[in-house]
Amino acid sequence: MKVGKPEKLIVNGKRLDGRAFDELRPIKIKAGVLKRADGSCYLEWGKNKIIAACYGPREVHPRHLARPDRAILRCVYKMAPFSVKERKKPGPDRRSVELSKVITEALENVVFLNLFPRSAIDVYIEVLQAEGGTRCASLTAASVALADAGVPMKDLVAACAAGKVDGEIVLDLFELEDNYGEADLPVGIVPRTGEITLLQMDGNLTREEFEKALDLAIKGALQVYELQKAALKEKYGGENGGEQ
Amino acid sequence: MKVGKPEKLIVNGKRLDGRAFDELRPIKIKAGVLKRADGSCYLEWGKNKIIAACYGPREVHPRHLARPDRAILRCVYKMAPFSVKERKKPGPDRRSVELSKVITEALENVVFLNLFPRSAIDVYIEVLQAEGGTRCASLTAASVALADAGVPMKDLVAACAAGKVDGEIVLDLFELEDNYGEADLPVGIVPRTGEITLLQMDGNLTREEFEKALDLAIKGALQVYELQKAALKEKYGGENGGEQ
Amino acid sequence: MKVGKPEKLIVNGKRLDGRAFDELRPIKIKAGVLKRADGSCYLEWGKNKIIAACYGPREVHPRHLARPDRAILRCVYKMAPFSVKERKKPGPDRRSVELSKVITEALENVVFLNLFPRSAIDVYIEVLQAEGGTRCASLTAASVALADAGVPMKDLVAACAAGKVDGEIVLDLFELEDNYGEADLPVGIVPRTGEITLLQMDGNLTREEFEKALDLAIKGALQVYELQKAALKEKYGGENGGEQ
Amino acid sequence: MESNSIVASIKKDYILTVLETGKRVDGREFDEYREIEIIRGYAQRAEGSALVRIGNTQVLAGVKLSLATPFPDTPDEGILSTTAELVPLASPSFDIGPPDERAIELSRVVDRALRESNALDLEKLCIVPNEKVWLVNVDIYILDYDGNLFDASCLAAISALLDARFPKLEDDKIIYEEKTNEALPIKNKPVEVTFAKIGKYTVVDPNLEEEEVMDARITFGITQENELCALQKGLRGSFTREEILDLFDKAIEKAKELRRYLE
Amino acid sequence: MESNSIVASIKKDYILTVLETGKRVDGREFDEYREIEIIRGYAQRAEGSALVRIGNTQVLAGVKLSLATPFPDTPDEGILSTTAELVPLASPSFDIGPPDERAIELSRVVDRALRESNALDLEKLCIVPNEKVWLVNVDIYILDYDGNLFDASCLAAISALLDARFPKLEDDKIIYEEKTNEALPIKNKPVEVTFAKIGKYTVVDPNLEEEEVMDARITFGITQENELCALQKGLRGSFTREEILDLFDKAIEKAKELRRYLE
Amino acid sequence: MESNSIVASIKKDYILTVLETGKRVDGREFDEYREIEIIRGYAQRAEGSALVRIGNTQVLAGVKLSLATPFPDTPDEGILSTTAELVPLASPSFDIGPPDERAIELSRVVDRALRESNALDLEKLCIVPNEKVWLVNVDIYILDYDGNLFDASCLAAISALLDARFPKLEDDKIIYEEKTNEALPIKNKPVEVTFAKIGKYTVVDPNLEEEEVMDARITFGITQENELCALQKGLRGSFTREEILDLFDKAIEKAKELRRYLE
Repeated sequence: MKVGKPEKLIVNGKRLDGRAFDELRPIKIKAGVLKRADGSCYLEWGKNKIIAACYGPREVHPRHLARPDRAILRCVYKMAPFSVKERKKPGPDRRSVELSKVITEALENVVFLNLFPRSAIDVYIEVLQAEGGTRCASLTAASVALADAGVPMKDLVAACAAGKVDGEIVLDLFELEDNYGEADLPVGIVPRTGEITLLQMDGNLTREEFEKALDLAIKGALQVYELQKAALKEKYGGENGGEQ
Repeated sequence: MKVGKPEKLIVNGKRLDGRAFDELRPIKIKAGVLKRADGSCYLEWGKNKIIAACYGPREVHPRHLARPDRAILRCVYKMAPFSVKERKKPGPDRRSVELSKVITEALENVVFLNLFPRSAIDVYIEVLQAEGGTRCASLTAASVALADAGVPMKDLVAACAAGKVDGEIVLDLFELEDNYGEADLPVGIVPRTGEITLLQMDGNLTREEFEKALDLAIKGALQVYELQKAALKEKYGGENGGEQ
Repeated sequence: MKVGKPEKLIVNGKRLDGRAFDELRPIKIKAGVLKRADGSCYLEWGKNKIIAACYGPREVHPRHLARPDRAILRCVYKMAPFSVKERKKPGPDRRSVELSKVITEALENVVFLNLFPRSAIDVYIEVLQAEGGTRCASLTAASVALADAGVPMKDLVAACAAGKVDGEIVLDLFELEDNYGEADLPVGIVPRTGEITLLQMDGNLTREEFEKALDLAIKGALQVYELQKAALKEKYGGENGGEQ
Repeated sequence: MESNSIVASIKKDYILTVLETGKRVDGREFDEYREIEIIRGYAQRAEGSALVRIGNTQVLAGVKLSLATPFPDTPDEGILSTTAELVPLASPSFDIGPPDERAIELSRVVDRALRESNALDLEKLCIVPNEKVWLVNVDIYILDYDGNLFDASCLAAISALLDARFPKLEDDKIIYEEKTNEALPIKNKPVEVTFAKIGKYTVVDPNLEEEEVMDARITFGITQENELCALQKGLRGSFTREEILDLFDKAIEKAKELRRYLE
Repeated sequence: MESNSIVASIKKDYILTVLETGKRVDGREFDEYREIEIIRGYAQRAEGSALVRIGNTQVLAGVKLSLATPFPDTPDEGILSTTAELVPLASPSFDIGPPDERAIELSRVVDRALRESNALDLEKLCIVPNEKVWLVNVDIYILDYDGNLFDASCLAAISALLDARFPKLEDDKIIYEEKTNEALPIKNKPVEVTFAKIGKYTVVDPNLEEEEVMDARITFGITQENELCALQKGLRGSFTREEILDLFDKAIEKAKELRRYLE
Repeated sequence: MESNSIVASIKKDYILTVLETGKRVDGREFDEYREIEIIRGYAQRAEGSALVRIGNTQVLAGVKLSLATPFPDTPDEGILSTTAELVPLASPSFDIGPPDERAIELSRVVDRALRESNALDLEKLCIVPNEKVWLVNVDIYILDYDGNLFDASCLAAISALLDARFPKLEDDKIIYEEKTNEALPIKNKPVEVTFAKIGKYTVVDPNLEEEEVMDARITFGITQENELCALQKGLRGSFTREEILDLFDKAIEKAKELRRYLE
């Protein structure tokens, strides 16, 4: 058994942080928090603290990566050395490389890349404080940073995970549940179309559990979507136009 | 307390290597010691042994570093694995990177870079034997190598450190004083103009001590300057022209 | 003394794997075993298992390596992590770099590189199972892969080692003999011309022993040459043409 | 892995035209794997190995055992480590150098299936708690790339683990030359099933031509109890909720087929 | 950090024209810092942290503690290690990859101020001489680059050290989840004061526009006793002896201002 | 190391024209070395060192000693490690960065001669079997490259080893400041002799001009008993069996000359 595993993750029908099964952690999103970046987003999701910044469309370096018919999108997910319990050595690890890849692919779906041939759109995501679920939080923040930079998109991507903990399907796992639970299913969606552009799972789920978790994650992502839009409205004003 | 620290660094008004407070270590400079390099300099400074070589102006690799309006100057400071007490692993360490940067910046001041657009001037400095004060010795040698290569310069840069040892302000710290003294203040000057182009300090100095040390270092650098000129004269002849 | 060294490497005039002094291990060569590569070769040599693949002539990356008057040939020798007793960490080690270099040089001799200016011909060699003598086996396999790719060559290069074991000059050392024997002399030849294009030695040989070993290795390589040709004939048919 | 614009778009049109007829460019059904062959014990200096062929795709996995200190948070468990190398021998699109993001994703998705299905009983790989455990390295070596590396790599990894035998252990030293008869403690045999989405069509086990034009990819890791143990969606395209659930059902069926090759 | 030729030279001319009137492009006096804000405890998984804003420049420093073996020549002292990352989020001129010479210089100059002022009492970080000491990692993370990273980073580093609390130590293992109330043994609070020389003018706390055209830079590390503990001149330009002595006096005054933010 | 096409071919023609007259471009005989000078003790922070000049080629080797754990398969032997750096100071064709294939080949061929001739009695470098042995690092530093690095480097390496003295060992710690009078246990003094083949001519000790046009290179490592301890053929060209045997004989003669510089 793993050292540090709590005896139970669900006590009296509540999760260890007091949430109900289908309850999100508190989320706070703010667009436009950095001066230098073309677009940016600060996001708190439970105890996660994340900043995302977007640069571009801009010239591609190194040049041979440029594509004649479209922009390239590059998202880089990184954790600060002090964002986790034991100091993370600087430099990319294998997990960060994979996360960068799936986040990039999830966003490629919504950005109109063909409008900017031979260009690069770069999104840098820095996890300053991590508490489980940084993948969905990062994708959510990256979407807002892209929008804040004025990059044309068909929609935002909103993300949320569901999972299985002590036999129950629950929404939005925090760190203890992530480490010691039975499954984690992060989902990224394009709310307007219902398309799923990020989907991973590790753990163990039956067919039925999977369906239940998937639906719960989608429901969570739709809540996150509202917060994303609110953050953009707060910056750009939205009473008389925009999303509403 | 540090292991290996001598009880005293100054005994009966003399330093451990027998020098007076304002006395330089013996310095020997020879220009033009390598066949392949465009210019070179061998320098002994106390027990330091250093070779500097200059290549250029020449093509820039990688090309994207080239500047349309001037040459780039790149100095690389390196220590041989056997130049210090415990073998130094090959490859740049953080200290070498910093030293390379400040030496480059100190020399950029005197080289007429705008004469050679899109070119590179490279100076490689190899410390073969180190005994404290390699930064000033390297800058001094690099200057001579540049001059030996015929690179147009407004003047040489001459360098020397002063510092504080057992409470006294002394000139040109050797290794024990550097390791166990209270402060080290390396200074690089352009003798003809009095400009200071290299200046760093670590340790602890009051305002008064600093002024005294700065003046002592400048005085030392002026002595070094005479040796630099003498070395160039020895190679190129200088009785009837040149510096005099 | 080395741990693991057998008391004797030759017992009753036979080697530990039962071979006579001038006897090759069993060798099996098959051309054209990979779909994607332009040419390929699978080779078993004793317990060695090696695959070589040839790509090219093709564009050169990075471009600055291209030569205006000829193709560049690049052979890369690599060992799978599980090809040896103790897992080999992925990534090139110094031995692989040297082997890649000497194999490349041995093959440059026979490939008509000047037919393909500004191109690259790449040969990748993967050792899947190693039992001593992978250098000669790799060169042998690489030759066949080049031929299978239709790269114009003046001849194949055939290779075989001889060496000294318990005082005897023997052909084609296997791992124990390689590790604990007195000398290993790998030789690569161009059979039609008798040219030697790969030649290395480590160990200790007198002038006489060297001559004997060299001749034995050449004899071995000529046997290997027959097997190379047979493999190519088996693929391309050769009854009514080709080599015969 | 995208081909360049015009050629790619012509290729894609052609492939779609064929898919519209209900067939694939190589004549297969949408839900049909290419021919599969598994050769265990291929690399004999490994403690276990397997060469897997799915059509022209060839993947070799080797298992090496060694001794290690356990991780502090799992002091009584052995260690499983999975890597994948896209060796340049296998494709003109693979480069020399450290693993790129494709290789890292591949190894991590295979690792996930092995780990989350508890394929290896890690507690049985403990020798002395806190001090010494078996380290099991699964190295996946792509030899010929003609599509669908995930499924081939997972098959190769689990087959190599099944093939592996402990070497002799003597005074804390491994005698690699002497394999024992003892197999590794295998608890589950997960397989991965990958689908490619091309336009509105979804096919299992994409070959290289299909991968070059696919919009999205999805890989299901399925345990022998038909549960999901890993899931990975890839590329720019998307799936709907319904598509995913439907493909999960298909994956369970296909997994049964694949698992037959593990017996 | 130099802009390209023509644009840069026009920019410089403009900035110089303003400086001639005795003001700076953002309206400040020559010896005036931008607005400063320090938020301690910003990153709560660190043992200590601080976000520093100087104008639009934002720097976050985090302190992590762990156990280590002391260096052989200081067997009874803990270890202080300072790094800086110019994360690409903060500026289009920062790249992905290992620290470049700018990041290395920055971290070394901050480290120098901390070390030479004895900001941390390293002897009090010894647990068992020769065997076990506290390792204090100060990681400086540049979040938004609008000039004067040295001063902001030094403020962030010392603030994070002041903010830090030891985690619980139990049987030689750190329980990171439980912070004690014990602060680190801080002996000094050094600050750094940076001046930019543009033409013949010298201004404190350069913003990005000023940095882009400055000829030289000089940074003074000042202890709470108003002594010099670090000094770093940068770039191609030069200073005279008199300028340096004059700036040292100004730096002492400015350091007093900055130190107020550390209370 | 090849020069570019047309210039190289003109150069080669010229060099061949001279060779046809039985002389070399610098006036030497085919079997004549350039002037050789060896200065031992050049780098005094090394335990041993030697600067070797062959004509304008300058190579400095330094020997550093330290303590290490022996390799498991040679528990009672010290460790010899040889590296070579082609520092960019020495030639416009040498780059900054990790050793390239030329540097690796060079160091390995010198290492081979030292190792296979048993130049160092490794068993005498054992302090406590299985636990502690001397590690001997031979670092070869190319300072000026005017051809024939192999022979110069091998001379420098063995000279530095001959020059080396053990430092004082006190309570398992090395006192580098105090060298003893004890020399390293040298059992053999191998030298390397290199020939360049240009067209049909073969010359010893090629200078840079010759190396730039040579077709092939061959290096013989020769022990003091005139046996072969290392052999390395390089470049695209080839040698016949007879040429090799003939060059071996010449190498033995030349080795005697070189060995005189080791006394």
